[in-house]
Amino acid sequence: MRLDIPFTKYAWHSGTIAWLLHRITGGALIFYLTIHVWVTHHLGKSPEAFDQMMKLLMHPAFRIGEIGLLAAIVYHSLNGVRILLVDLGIGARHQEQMFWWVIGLSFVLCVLGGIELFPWQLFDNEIFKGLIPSWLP
Amino acid sequence: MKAILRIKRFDPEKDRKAYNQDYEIDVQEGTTILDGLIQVRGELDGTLAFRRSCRSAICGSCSMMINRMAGLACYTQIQELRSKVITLEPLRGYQVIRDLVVDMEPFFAKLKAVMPYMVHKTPTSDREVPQSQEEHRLLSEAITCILCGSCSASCPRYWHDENYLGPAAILKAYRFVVDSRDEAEEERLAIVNDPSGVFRCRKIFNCVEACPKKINPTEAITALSRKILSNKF
Amino acid sequence: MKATKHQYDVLVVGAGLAGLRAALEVAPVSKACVLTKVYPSRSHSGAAQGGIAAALGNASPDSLEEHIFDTVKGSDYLGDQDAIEILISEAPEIIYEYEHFGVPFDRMADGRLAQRPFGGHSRPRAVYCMDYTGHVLLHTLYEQCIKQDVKFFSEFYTMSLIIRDGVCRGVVAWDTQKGGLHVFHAKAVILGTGGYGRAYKITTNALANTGDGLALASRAGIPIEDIEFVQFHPTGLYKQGILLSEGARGEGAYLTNNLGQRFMEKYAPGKMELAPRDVISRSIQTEVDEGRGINGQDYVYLDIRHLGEQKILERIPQIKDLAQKYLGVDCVTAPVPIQPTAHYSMGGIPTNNDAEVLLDGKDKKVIGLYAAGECACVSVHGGNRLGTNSLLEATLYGRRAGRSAVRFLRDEVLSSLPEDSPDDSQKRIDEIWSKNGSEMPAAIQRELQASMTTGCGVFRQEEGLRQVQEKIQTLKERYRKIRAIDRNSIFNLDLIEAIELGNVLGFAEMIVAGALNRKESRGAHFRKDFPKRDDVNWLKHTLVYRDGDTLRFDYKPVRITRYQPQERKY
Amino acid sequence: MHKYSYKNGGVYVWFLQRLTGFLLLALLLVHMLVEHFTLGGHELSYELVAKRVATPLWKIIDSLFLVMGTFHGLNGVWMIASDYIKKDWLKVTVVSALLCLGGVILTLGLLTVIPFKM
Repeated sequence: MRLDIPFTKYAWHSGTIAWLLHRITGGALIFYLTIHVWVTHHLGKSPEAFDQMMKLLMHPAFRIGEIGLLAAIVYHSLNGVRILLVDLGIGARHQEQMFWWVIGLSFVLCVLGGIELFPWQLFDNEIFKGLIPSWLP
Repeated sequence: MKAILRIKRFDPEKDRKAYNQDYEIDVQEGTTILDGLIQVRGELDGTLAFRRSCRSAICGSCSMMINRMAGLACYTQIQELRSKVITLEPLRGYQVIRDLVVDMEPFFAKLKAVMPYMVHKTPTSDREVPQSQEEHRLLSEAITCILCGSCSASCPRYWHDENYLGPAAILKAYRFVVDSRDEAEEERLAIVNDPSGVFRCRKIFNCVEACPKKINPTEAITALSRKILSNKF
Repeated sequence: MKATKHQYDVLVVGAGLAGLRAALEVAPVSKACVLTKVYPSRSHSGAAQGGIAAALGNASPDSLEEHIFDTVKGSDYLGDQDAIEILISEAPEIIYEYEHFGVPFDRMADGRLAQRPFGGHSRPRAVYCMDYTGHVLLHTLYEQCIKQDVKFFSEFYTMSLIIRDGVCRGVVAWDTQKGGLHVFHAKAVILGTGGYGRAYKITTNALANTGDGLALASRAGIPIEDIEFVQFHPTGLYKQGILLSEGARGEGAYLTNNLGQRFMEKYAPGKMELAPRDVISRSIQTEVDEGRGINGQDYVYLDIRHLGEQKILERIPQIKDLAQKYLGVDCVTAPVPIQPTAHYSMGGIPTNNDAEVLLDGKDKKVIGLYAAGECACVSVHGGNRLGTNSLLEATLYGRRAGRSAVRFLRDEVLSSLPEDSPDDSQKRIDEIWSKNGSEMPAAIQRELQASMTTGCGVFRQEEGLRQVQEKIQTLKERYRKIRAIDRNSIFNLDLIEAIELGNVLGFAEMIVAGALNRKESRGAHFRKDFPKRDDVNWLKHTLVYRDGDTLRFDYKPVRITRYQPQERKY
Repeated sequence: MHKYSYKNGGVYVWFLQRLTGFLLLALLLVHMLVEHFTLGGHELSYELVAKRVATPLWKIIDSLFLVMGTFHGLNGVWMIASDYIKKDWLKVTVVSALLCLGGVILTLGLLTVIPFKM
């Protein structure tokens, strides 16, 4: 008999988290790529439709989605670099530190990019006006 | 101090399903899981089955899942775990024979598959084959593998694929590939370049965390991958 | 229950260095198999750390004569000198053979094998691989067995030898994994079953080292030679007994007492920490007994600090790891608490120089039965074994056993298998299962071990030994009423442990009787009431026979060729 | 028992996955620099994008991006799937499905990029 305990019940190490996140973000990215290619193909011929789409993309929901996309790209890229370093025989002994670097850098880049991408117009109403610091764009 | 060992029990002659059984044991500073298991067998329940031998982390018999992580019972101190209830389960990815005892035959079969022995094609003299200290140093980690199977039992890729060679067998291949005296590098690389070989490693690093001898099998796997690749060009 | 039958040319029982090396000899030329009660790579040979001796003369000039003399002197002149001569002169060949098999021995700068000093050896002659020497030797032999496609029966527990009319015809074994008895019919049987450290509380030996081979032999009417000589390793981890290699002292470690003195200068000024093991163990015990243990406790320090972290990691990483793990002591910054620990049995099944088992201990052979390694007594170790000589002996005499078996096979027909061969084993199993007593085997074992360690340890004397003897008698009574509740056949540890306990009790009785009998001090056997060596009366080997519940003694002379006994001083 | 000895157990695919990953990252950096810093600050309009896409250099870059991205992504999906799929027929099915999907993505994408005129 084989006792198959679900893998989520195995002790979680940083390597497991890195591996799972890489798979999830990778899946999300190929999904995005497919949609992206599909959409641009159908919009590519008509300037009007394109600009209309761009407008739609300015909608807060899409902007937040874009932050997610950015996060996925950033994490997948940085962790990709981590794996590459391991495969090159440089990083196999430092994978854990590298994982925390990946997480840290991803966080910083997502915050920077997030400020840029965040649909601040959401706050363009009376309730939030007083809350927004003046230095924000 | 007391601790509870929650042991996954399964007796093929009696049980249809595995179940957990709790045993309360005395713990002092330095008490290992193996000491705890011996206490259970000696005082509480003589029917508990587990493997053990050297109790100093060199024979590799007592590997099991300790708090859901593969490791050696004799190499894990109970107080170190900082948990009141310790779960003990048979190694993952292996057939259970009884209680904490699993069938290691597939593990050894994979070891046998990688030509785990020195091959001299040119005849040797009646003296030693010279080897420099630098060449010898390349081996110093891989030769301490005790074949306990913890690495394979911690590997998600191994759980789902009964053919995957697994970290231990690949490490053994690596040990001979980097040995300056061995002359069967090509054959061994052809073996680990199997669809169930080195390229199935997903760089999860569970094997590195699990190894009681602090070996890094992932590094060995990537080294073999690079060797295979460079031989292709 | 019906026993499964197998037929082979040669059976090897035990898969340590001796068993595997013998298997390598016999497997290519005959139908052979190895029976082992653990997996081959789990055998306790793998726990040896320091090195394997051979007078290669790599690190300093050396000669076979010096190695022979060191071994003879180390044995306190009880070793048979012709056997020692064979051992030492074939040693270099064994080392180079190992090297060709792929053992990753440490190297000198010029690419030759490195050698380190070891206790009792006058030259650095231990060839080593960090402090994993036994481990790499065992795994290399296992690898070679894979190469030769040796057939293994892993986790088969051998229960009895089938010997009829002085001819060994096979063994009966219990399949631990699946349950059930198996009868292995063969022309030749090679025993390589290892030692019996589990008779002691503080021991370096594995939980599996329960002296099963000795029990097999003595039940078959074969005497056991020199069983009173039990080696105590000076440096076992405090309370655990786990081995800390002599290699540490070979690399330059000190032993210190509570005053911070290197006390060995009192006992062996010439050799200091590199005196033979019996001398150092007695010195440590004396320090402890005279109140100079650390904090008045029963341990002293092994101080490795001055070697520096780099050398420690390079040469003795396992010691660092074990001390850290089991005592929480970092040997780079702190001394390690150690105490003497039961380690090795010099005695065993008597064999001649071709590893053939002797039915009367002298010259009558058991046809088709061979023994090598710790379970055998050739005797090359005499009263005290030198460190690193055991790996050598196990391999060399394992090989000789294999070669003898091959020679024997050439003109031998398979003798018939007695019909009743599995009956005795079946009876023993039934007997254990029919008991509905209340005695816990673990408790009996614990009491035996404690009693052996106090009464029959480094120092012995009549009174203490008599107490142990009585204790063993009461324990044997209690053993008749043990509780074995597990009636399953699959992986029944309860059954195996009960049988093993019976074996342990049996030879513990022999050790004590032998120690009581030998009224002198020689090598590892030290009687406080007879502190001098007595060459007039006791320069001879003891043979203990078991006739049911009684023991009978016999003796045979020591074979002395080159070196006449003289005072042993270090 | 599985017989281990195989001339090609995926070394090229393994290598390509790493190579494309690395190149994708490089192209992504170029893309980010050009798109969001050089052109940045504006809302994207058809004109701006079209002007860029119409140049031959960008056609090559975009095509490369598309091809490598599709390979890297779908091979990644196959790696995930192959970890869990044991049945041969299912493996064949999944591989064919992924190849079809790849074909569709590449056709659509290349049809958008290559013939593009301002």
